[in-house]
Amino acid sequence: MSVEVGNTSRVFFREAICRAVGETLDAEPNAILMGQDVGAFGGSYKEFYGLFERFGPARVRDTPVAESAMVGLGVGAAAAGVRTLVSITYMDFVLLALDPLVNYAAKARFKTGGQIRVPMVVKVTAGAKGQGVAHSQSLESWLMSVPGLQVVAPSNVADAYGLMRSALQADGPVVYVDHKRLFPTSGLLSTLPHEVPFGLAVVSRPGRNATIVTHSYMVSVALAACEQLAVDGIDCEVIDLRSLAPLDLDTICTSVSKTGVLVTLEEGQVVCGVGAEIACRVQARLGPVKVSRLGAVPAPVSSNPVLEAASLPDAARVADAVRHLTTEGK
Amino acid sequence: MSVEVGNTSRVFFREAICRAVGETLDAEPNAILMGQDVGAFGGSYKEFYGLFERFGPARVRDTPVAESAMVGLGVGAAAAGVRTLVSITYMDFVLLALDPLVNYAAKARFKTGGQIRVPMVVKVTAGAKGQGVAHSQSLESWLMSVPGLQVVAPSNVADAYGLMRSALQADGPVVYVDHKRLFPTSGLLSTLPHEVPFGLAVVSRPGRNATIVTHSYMVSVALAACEQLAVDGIDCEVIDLRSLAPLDLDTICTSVSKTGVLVTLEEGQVVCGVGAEIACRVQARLGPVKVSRLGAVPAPVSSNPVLEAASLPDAARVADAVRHLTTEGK
Amino acid sequence: MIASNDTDALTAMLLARGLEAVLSRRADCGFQLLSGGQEAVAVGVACALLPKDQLLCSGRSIAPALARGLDPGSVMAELIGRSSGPCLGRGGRGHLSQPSSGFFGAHAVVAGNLSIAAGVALAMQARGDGNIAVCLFGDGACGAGALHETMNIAALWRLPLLLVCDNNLYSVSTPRAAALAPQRLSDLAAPFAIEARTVDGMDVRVVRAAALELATRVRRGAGPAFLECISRRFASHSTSARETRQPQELAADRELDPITRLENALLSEGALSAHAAQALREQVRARVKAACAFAEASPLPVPHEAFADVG
Amino acid sequence: MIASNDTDALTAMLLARGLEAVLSRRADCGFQLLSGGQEAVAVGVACALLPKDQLLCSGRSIAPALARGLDPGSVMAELIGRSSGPCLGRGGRGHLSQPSSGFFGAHAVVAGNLSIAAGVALAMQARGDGNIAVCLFGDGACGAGALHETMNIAALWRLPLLLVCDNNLYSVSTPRAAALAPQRLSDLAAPFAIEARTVDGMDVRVVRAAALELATRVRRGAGPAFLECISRRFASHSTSARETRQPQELAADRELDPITRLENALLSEGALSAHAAQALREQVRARVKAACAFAEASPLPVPHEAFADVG
Ligand SMILES: Cc1ncc(C[n+]2csc(CCOP(=O)(O)OP(=O)(O)O)c2C)c(N)n1
Ligand SMILES: Cc1ncc(C[n+]2csc(CCOP(=O)(O)OP(=O)(O)O)c2C)c(N)n1
Ligand SMILES: [Mg+2]
Ligand SMILES: [Mg+2]
Repeated sequence: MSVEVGNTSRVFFREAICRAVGETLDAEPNAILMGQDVGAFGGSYKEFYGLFERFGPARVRDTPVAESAMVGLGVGAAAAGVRTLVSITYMDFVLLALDPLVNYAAKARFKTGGQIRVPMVVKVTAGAKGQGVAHSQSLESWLMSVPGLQVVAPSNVADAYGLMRSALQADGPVVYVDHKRLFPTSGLLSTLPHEVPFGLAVVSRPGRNATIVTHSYMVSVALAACEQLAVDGIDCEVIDLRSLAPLDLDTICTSVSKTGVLVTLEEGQVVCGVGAEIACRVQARLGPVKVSRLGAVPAPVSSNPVLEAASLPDAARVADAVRHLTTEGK
Repeated sequence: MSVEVGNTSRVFFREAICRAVGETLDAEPNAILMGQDVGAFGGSYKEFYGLFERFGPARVRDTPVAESAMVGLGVGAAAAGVRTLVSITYMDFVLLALDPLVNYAAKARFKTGGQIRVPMVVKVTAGAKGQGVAHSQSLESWLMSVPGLQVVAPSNVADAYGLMRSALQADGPVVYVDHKRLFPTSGLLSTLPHEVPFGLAVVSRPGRNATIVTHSYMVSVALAACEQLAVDGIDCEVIDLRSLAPLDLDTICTSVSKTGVLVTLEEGQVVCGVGAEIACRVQARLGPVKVSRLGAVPAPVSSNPVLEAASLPDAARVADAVRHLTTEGK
Repeated sequence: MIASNDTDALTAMLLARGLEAVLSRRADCGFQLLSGGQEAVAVGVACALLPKDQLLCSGRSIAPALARGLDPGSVMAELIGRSSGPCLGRGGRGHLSQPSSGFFGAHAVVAGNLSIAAGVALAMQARGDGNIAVCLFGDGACGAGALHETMNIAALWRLPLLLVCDNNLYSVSTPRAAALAPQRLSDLAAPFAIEARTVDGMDVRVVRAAALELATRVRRGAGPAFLECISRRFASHSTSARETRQPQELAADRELDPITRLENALLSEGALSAHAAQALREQVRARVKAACAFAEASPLPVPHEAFADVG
Repeated sequence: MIASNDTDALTAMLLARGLEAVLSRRADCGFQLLSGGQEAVAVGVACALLPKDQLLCSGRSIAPALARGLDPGSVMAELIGRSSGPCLGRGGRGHLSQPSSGFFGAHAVVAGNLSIAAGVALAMQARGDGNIAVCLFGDGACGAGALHETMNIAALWRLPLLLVCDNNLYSVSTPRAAALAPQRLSDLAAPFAIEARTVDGMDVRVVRAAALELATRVRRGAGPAFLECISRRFASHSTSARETRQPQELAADRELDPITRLENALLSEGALSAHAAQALREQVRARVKAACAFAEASPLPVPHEAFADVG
């Protein structure tokens, strides 16, 4: 799909990623994309569709199922001056590649006194969509705590494109986190090349009574909750982080200082999660505010539709949490 | 060393671990200890010294340098009914073993509907002591966020013994985190077998003006800070968590509701750290309190003594943080 | 089902094929990883196992689970997320498990079950109970370091472990030759002095014979063994995955169908009459029907089970 | 230092030995991982490399760094944590690095540099610059899955990668035979059809010849190669690790000293006079003295560098 609308066109999420990657492979004749089934197959979600035909097998490389070496090669090539994008199908499998990513890539620049930089992007797909206990995890909070790693997570087509463009221009390692449930979505995208800078959150919906801080697929869940809350006259603001490391505390605090109510929402675990960090930093700057942290229940995520739904945050739960906070002490 | 003092004896940290493991190998004729150089060598810190001679090569097994398979075998054997203790030298190397630990062990009971349990303990040594960027990490916060894993971290000889006893009696996977700087320590240990239950923190030092919540080696740093603060008439309480998952919120809240001041202290990263979780949960229960989170600076930990010291919390920094909070608004 | 006769093997393959045919028609239970075309590997290997042996496998686990004797109704129930599945509908596709029946189970992480299986073998060795652990994995798993680490330790410790590579020539869309350098995947066992064979995975009698020979060695305490079975996957990677192979290739694969192959052999050998064969297919159809009815009748789990049995 | 003559090789080995002798005497800079006994492997391999090739190695990196031509003074400075080290004293022992000199560097995670080195080779292939990457690792790394994954991909992609296993027969206290099943570690390359050799790592001429032959193959685009060098570690695992080997074993190892071996050869061949040999040792002693003086004179980093160059 690619319907021109003025100088923007409506594209699918996967097409936004594909365009950003294609533009980079065009601009950097040595840049390499590698991953399982990223070649003729075009990626699990067709997010690399057509790149193999355009750039050939030397630059768009199918790999064996060997996440550790995939990332290790990506790190080594990047450290040696060739930009790499390594596609790891699901975020659960990044657990197999943390040694090269955390023990080497995140530390290379520091430990060599600045001699080595690692301009590599690891793209992973997080979130649950009927795939079961070992294919549904969201581990952003782990990665954002690693000094030396940047972590971004788009929630829509425009950011999927703009953040990938920025990621592929960064001179240090970046983890780009997309989500299974975002691939069916589409949206408008400017036909002109552009970037979405790291470290800038956006207000996805303005509101006066409460602030929901979230990222990735959960942005749409937050917006759905807002619709339910609007009926009760509760007007919520939704902040889409876009970038988890660096984190845009200013935009969050501007909102919370206005609403006085902070709800953090993530699909991953609440314990030591993204929300815990945000709640602490916001209150360190603004002083006490009403806080509620939402995330998955403390259990594995089953592929069973009943159990998966029961274990993940949904609009109703988010709305309840906001109602509870906003009516507290009234 | 083993000086009898009544029915207690003074032993080194490593001896406390060794005794607990030995007692388990005695009690469970099939239980297996495996790890690199745990055999005749007795472990990096001699914490398994003599076990090879007592129990032989079939039950005390030297492994190749293959952390993933080491943990995988430990998980599989435990799942099949043979209790295992897998020794991973440094916590940084657990990054190589997270697939069997997180994707399998932590989920086995849930995904099989309770058919499979994994009575395995993974022992890792965390913390920095001049070993450099890839041998100094403290990743407790990652593991305590994994549903299905229990995580404990002793700060002294008695707990090193008692927590290992409990870990080796648990019917699910446990990560036992000790610390390089604890091995030179010694302390009194009852000569009678006993356990330290999971989920129970202790007050290491009673105090009225502020609560420092910490674990592992940082307990001694907190206590040193208390000495400095006592001089200024600031009386600090120190809570030693001992167990990170499950977490003993009651003991923490009892203290903070008394002092009104919470300082969290860990050697790992502050971002999405243990302290973030504690600060959020304490305030969710008690309402707003003064909070300060202390941990490593957001950078790799160099083996360079100057840089290592600069990147880790020490008594002076802890004391400053407490002073700052307790004098705030006065 | 050790030393089971050919008719039992034929029945087991027909049962898997039949159950999957129903599954592949229903879209309401998410995608499925079908064994169609590869039944001879699962069944042939299962023929070599004793009741207390344990079989572990990849996410492609329907034929293996059935071959190990799990009740088709409970397998169906698990696959469509019902409470009467062995995992109470919580594990679901890719995580079938019933250790009490010698099916330690599936694990959907590629190569993730290799070191786990070695651990199960280690437990058997520690108990000295004479049982063996068998790990069934795909060609894709051969690119993973887990295989190397597991083979080395299993060889060093002489673990009672039989490694069976069900090489269907593809990892999703990636041809085995594009992902793996070795000539034969069984060559990977050579450096560790692990006894290895590569056989035709489309002939259940060949698989069974090789599995029996190697399983016997392993059981004797000779240490691990490696069996590579060359097979064909009839459907795409999963019921939701795009097919990338050419029609000619798929047609040629169908020519090798392990079920018709065994059936024709038995007919021509006079070991099975056309009438008996017909009756057998009828019986299987009836069992599949009953299995589906049982599964359908089973309730879904209740939401609070999302918190159950953690850790 | 490609095609360097024997005297250069002798000098390089003496330099490493001399620098380490000083290091091992000072306790103020933490433990060190010494190359003593294994100098012929590092030096012999370095002899086969061109200036723009890249050498990566394990934490045991002093001889490799010096053999690659790094300034002894800056190496010494890095090892004792001073700012004039190539990593400004931040990397320190186990993480020596100076890519501008073709020494991409050490990494203290066992087997951790294997896939990184393959990546460096991939970058060279992408640029088509004709350079090669060499990864020097210990026998201990051969138990890690990273070797398997790296060999498979390097073979498939024909990467310009030379894998050199410095097999000193131990991983800390664990004898190689207790940790690794293969007869020869070079056998691990066979399944991937990777050209491999096992040679005497105590004879620098033998190592150099084998390294040159394989490096030339790799440079030609023939894909990766694997060289196993059997060596001896004279000291314990690290300057702070307990020695577990018997005195007789250590004494026998000393008999194989690669330095005396080459020196005696050169003397008996008349390629080196006793006087010249003496002069050479004097020169090296002087260089070591100068290196230490330079390092001592260099300042420690300042605390705020703890935050520098992150990411
Ligand atoms: C570690 C890991 N990486 C990637 C995947 C995604 N994935 C699922 S099945 C599969 C193909 C595996 O191929 P093979 O091992 O040959 O088994 P087959 O599907 O052919 O039976 C892949 C790549 C996974 N499940 N685990
Ligand atoms: C992944 C990992 N596990 C364990 C260690 C601890 N360790 C450091 S050196 C070493 C021995 C490695 O032996 P070998 O590879 O033969 O190198 P050698 O020390 O003999 O030169 C070990 C186990 C490590 N650094 N990395
Ligand atoms: Mg396959
Ligand atoms: Mg060695």
